Amino acid sequence: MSVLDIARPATDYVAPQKTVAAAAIDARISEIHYGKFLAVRDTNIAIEKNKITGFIGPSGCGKSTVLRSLNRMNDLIPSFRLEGQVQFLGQDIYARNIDPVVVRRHIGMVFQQPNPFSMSIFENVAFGLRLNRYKGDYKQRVEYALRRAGLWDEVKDKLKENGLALSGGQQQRLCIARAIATEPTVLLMDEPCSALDPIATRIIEELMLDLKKDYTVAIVTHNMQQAMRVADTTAFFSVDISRGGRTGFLCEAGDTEQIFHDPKQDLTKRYISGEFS
Amino acid sequence: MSVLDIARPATDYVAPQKTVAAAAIDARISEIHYGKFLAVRDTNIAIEKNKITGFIGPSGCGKSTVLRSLNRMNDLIPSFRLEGQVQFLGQDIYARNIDPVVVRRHIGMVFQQPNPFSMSIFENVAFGLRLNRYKGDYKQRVEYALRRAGLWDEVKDKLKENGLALSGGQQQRLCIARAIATEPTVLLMDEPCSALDPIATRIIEELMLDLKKDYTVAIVTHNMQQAMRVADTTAFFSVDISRGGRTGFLCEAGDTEQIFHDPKQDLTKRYISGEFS
Amino acid sequence: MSSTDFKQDSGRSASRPPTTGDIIADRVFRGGAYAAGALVVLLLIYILWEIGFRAMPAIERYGFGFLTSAVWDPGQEKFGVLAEIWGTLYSSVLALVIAAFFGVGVAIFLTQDFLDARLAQVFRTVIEMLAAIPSVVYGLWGIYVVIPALRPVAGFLNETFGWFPMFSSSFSGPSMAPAVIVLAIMVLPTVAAISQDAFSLIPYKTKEAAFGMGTTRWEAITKVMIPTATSGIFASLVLGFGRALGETMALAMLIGNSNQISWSLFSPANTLASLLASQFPEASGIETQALMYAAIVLLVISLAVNVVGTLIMAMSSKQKVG
Amino acid sequence: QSDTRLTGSGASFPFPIYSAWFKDFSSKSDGITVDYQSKGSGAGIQDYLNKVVDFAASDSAMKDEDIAKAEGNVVLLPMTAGEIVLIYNLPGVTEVKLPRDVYPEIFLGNITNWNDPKIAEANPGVTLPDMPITVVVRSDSSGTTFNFTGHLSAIDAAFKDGPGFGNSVQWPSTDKLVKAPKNDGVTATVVQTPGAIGYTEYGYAKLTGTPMADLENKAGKFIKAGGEGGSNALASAQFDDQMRAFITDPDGENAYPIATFTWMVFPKSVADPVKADAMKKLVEYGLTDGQAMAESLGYIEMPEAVIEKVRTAAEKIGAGS
Amino acid sequence: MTELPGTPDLRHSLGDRRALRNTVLTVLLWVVAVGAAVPLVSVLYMLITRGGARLGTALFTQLPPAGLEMGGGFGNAVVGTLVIVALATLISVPFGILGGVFLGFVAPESKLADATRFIAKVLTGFPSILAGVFVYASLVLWMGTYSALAGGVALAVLMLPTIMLTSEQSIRMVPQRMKDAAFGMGCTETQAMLRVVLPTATPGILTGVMLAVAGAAGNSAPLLFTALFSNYWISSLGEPTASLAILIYNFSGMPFPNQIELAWAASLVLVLIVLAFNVLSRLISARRV
Ligand SMILES: Nc1ncnc2c1ncn2[C@@H]1O[C@H](COP(=O)(O)OP(=O)(O)OP(=O)(O)O)[C@@H](O)[C@H]1O
Ligand SMILES: Nc1ncnc2c1ncn2[C@@H]1O[C@H](COP(=O)(O)OP(=O)(O)OP(=O)(O)O)[C@@H](O)[C@H]1O
Ligand SMILES: [Mg+2]
Ligand SMILES: [Mg+2]
Ligand SMILES: O=P([O-])([O-])[O-]
Repeated sequence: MSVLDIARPATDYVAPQKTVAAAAIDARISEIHYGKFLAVRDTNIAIEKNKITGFIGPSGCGKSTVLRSLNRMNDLIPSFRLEGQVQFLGQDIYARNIDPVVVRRHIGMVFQQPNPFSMSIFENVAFGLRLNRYKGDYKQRVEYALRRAGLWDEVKDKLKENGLALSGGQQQRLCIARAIATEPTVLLMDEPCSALDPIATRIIEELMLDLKKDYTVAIVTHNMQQAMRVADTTAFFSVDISRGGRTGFLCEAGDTEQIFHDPKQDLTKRYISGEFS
Repeated sequence: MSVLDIARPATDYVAPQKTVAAAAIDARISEIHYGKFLAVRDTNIAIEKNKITGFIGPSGCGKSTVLRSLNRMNDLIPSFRLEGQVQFLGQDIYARNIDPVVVRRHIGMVFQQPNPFSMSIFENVAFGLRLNRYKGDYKQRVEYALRRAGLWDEVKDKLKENGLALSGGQQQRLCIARAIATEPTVLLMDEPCSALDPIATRIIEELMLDLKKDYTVAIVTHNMQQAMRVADTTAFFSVDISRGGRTGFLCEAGDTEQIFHDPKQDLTKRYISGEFS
Repeated sequence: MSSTDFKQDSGRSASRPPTTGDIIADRVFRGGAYAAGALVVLLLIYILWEIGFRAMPAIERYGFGFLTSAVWDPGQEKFGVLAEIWGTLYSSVLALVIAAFFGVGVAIFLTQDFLDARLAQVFRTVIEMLAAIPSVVYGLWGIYVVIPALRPVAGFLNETFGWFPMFSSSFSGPSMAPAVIVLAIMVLPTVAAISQDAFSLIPYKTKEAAFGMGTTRWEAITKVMIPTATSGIFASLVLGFGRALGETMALAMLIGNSNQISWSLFSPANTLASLLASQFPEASGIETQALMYAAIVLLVISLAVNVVGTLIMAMSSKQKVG
Repeated sequence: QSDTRLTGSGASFPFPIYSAWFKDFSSKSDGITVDYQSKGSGAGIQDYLNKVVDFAASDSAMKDEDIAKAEGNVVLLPMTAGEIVLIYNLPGVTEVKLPRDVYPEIFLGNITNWNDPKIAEANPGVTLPDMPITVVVRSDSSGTTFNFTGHLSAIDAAFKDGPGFGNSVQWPSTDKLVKAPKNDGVTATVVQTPGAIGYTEYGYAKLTGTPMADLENKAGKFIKAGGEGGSNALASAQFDDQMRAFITDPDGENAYPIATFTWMVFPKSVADPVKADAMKKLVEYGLTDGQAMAESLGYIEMPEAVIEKVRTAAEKIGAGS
Repeated sequence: MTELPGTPDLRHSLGDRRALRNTVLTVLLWVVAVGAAVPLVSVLYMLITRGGARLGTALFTQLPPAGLEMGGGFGNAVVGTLVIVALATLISVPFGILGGVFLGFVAPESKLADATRFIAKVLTGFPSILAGVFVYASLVLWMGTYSALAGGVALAVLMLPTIMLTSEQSIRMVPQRMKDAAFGMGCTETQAMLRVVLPTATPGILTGVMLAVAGAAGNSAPLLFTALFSNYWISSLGEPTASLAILIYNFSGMPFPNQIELAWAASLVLVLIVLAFNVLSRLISARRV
């Protein structure tokens, strides 16, 4: 009944490695540990440029863990340890001489819970610009980011109000505006709609489709419909318990169309059909 | 999609009033307010002696509110206001000269979360006896109550241990023992099993069937199977939003058999069939 | 209550109405609780009345001039507390500046992952212990440790930076500087504790947001954490200020008790609380009334600060931290 | 016999000798204990007027208006006497002479450095450091201050017109003036503060080994503290009907310039006769055994004539008003 | 840096202002934190070396020395401190807990509770010297003597708000379902409070009481005009009474080495007493469920 039993047979399966020319990020992760706990193994995945890559899979299979290791957000967790490589535009971001702070400036992130700063809407969006000591026209840049995030019309008259005073959906769009104000190359989104109502969710989905013209997007979602609606490529993660703990791994990745209508892996098929979750 | 839309047609329906000779409690509630919020309207219900009456209905329809107003537990909420009458053995417990404390001593209550006191098992059960300055043999009475609650064999060797050290299911049976030690007339139970696992639930259901020989029981449950298994009479509550807020009301009450197999009301039928919850 | 009895049912029932004793106990207990609640209100009113009543003649006689004159001369019955107000505010503000620097620093140190949890707990205990040292002990320590230690430093500062008003007089011993240092140490735990609360109230997701934007640890602290915790930090400062205003013994032992107004840290000064401590025992007649007036001044300043602090705390606990 | 406790408070000037007396007396007299708190003369008188003590001690005796406030219910008894000395803290310097025209100026804030020519002139052969003078005075209402400022006012017109005299006076406002409570506080502050000068009872200086300045008397002679100078100064004292006498600037070749009696204040009417009796015993002790201790503790033994007068006056204790 | 070229440079740049500032500020913070701990180390060092030097039984069995006597102790001040604090506790605890019951249980939402809570919070910052002034004016003058009792009342005024607020908090922290259970059994309000809520809240309340006691034990300003001091053992509550805090205040200003040593020793003892109550409060709160 639980996903654990189902996952067992796949223990030794490793998703085929596919090298993509247009990849913004090319991750070849062999293991991720939290302390002694092996959270993720054998996950090779490419995030293609100007596409949306969706991560799906049952709870606890390491989707967030993998996503966060793509911009070294997981460095905040002292027990985190990654074996493998994550290439971002040709550089391994886990190499010795890489400054994770710089990595994060190029690879933006939007989180599950909207998390605007307790400052004005304007300052929220301008935050990254100030951080980067941007010398140009702040107003213009902030307006542009808010427009791209589809929030401009709603907030243009109250830019000085606190960002926390907005509704949940607006807050999440504000976070997106904040993330894109500095024009990062890649945008990582970890279940950005799971705290929102259906209407706000739709707005953000449309926004993502618009954003992919200029950005590369990777999104974790629990909602398969959402993945089908927005993702170009879908990566399905699963979990196995053969090595003691519950270890997540990339089970199958490919065109969204293919994953949902012609999955190659049995596990994928069963997950898609709603057999477990 | 939501229960709100479904509930609307029933706005003016009032369940027929039925006077039951053998009723321990006969409630004729016309309105219950929390402050300005009308939580429950038009609920006439009789709790028959030595029977189990089940309250079912969607979330927020006022099941707990009605149950708690049967022994004036709701008096503890300052904003609570009831219009109507609740007859207990022929006396209106909401009459001026009635002391709610006395009412509660005759109408015991078991709650959703097991809530033993932080004292020994023995003292938990003896609590009501001491409260009532019982003069008889405490040991005998405590043992009897624990036996009735089916807990005696499990705790007879550790009566001095703290009640909180028991498992959830045992704690709930301890609470039942505590409630029946003073031999109240009626026992009100508000989702007594919802915090328990299926095995503990079954034990308590059997216990209820045993208890009804001597007591009158009213039980709120979310679990329709449970109502079918234990209730003699079932009261189905629903909710309507026509008056501004979400107001609960008694939609239909009758023999459990009849309610589940031949519901008179359309709403009941749709709820029973799982159309909303 | 009533003699309600539902006892026509089962003979086994042990249920019975509360005894008269229980009912009386209930009434007495509820009454007692209300009385105890009212007691605090009455206590404050009584304190205000008791002190205010005795201060009345001095208030009538000296009026506002009391606040603007710096003479305390029982012989000629001339009284004014300007110097003491100055000393109280100056010492408290300076102490607060130091305590804010160290206290907020400690709060950041303890909440922003500079230490592992166990060490942080040890360190937190150390800071809390500072609050457990009685005022007189700080006074004693001030006399025998702080003053001698300050002497060479103060001499140097006075000689080198004598043009700067704060160092403009030579150091002789009991004076503003040791008083401020000791006061700062006494206020530090309050500031540190409440600022720590303010920092730990910030949800983790805010920190994540900051790092996600590519901040270094310090950018996260200065650009996000501190601004978000501002109202809590501010409340800690206000409450710390309130504590500093009312502190008596350590100051009376260290400040030199001389009623003059000077910017210099090395000049002796006086505070309202130490004026009370040193003059009250021997005062008579109009001087007592003047001291009661001074007590009112202290009370008003300290109540005002504490009211503001309490209000800010109430507001900041409701604040949106994200 | 039931326990009788006499509670007193006041002058710190005689505290070293009083505490020795009271401890000795309490141990010798069965059932009587005397509990004395040194708070300063002003505070003692105030406690007495507020009726929160049984007796008080003051080295400014009691002003007429205070006697009036007590409705005349007072018996003032000089119990011992002492010199007020100027103690100082000058590293490396142990002998300083201060002329009559110099020390008032120091306390007026007009002379501010130890190497001031006026001080140097009086101290040939002494290397006075270039060090600012920190003046230490009393923060509380004090009989020592009363006598000291009385003396300064007597010898210096500017002082008289400025601070004047009293239990507490308006000292000049300068950065170099520190206030400390009681004789103890002044002594301790001077001891801890290089460059300081302060006034205190001789016993405090003697017991702590603090250097004292030789002061120039009316006759123009520098007198060391602690010798016969004190008794000489008090020899000419004339008591008024309340047994008060202050000598602000004694004549006499060898008189030490600043000396004073110090008083105890007892009530005339005492509710409890046992207490009245205890008070009389206490006075008698002070006049006999007590006087014998005076010199060794740094106080001046009172002349026999004064003792006799006090003994007579003590009869009024508890005799009603 | 914002207009990204094709391949951004992600490397650490040496001499980067940002990294440098990060390091400097981190070092500064360590300095601040260690600096904040220095006074405690210094105080404790002084207490142990100077106070510890005199430690011995004589301190607790003998009376304070007169002016120039050698030796002596402060047994009466230790006893006096404990008596005064005990009195303050006896006075403030019943009112404090009852007030906490009022705020947290009987009528938490009432207007009076709002006023009481607000004033109690404000009174936690009440200048302690004013408590002394107030009790002197209202009690000492009326009784005609300084006394342990007056000292106890003054400290009680300062302890009351703390005890009240911590009691309220611990009473509120008793889970609602416990209170429901009690009322469901037919408890009157008093019975629910005494039989169920208070026993559950006791550790929290005791923690608050201990903290208040610790604060009171070290408090000196209010005793100055209330308990005053005494050179003898306490024989009744209605007479001036010695306390460690006042002894330290008196002796610290004295020029005699013997008294100063005693002041240090008394400080050590006082700090130990205060810490003992603090530790007690921690132990109690650690045992809380
Ligand atoms: N900070 C952490 N420390 C230790 N273990 C962690 C940490 N974060 C996650 N894990 C563990 O790593 C595994 C993967 O977690 P992760 O959050 O990546 O899963 P997920 O697929 O995002 O799940 P969900 O859908 O619930 O968000 C889980 O077993 C989780 O318990
Ligand atoms: N103390 C209260 N104050 C104000 N409103 C309340 C209070 N308790 C319940 N309500 C409201 O009254 C309505 C009925 O609540 P009640 O708890 O009786 O529903 P219920 O049928 O028991 O629901 P559930 O199945 O979720 O337990 C709800 O809208 C609820 O929000
Ligand atoms: Mg996740
Ligand atoms: Mg319910
Ligand atoms: O003896 P005094 O303390 O009053 O100087």
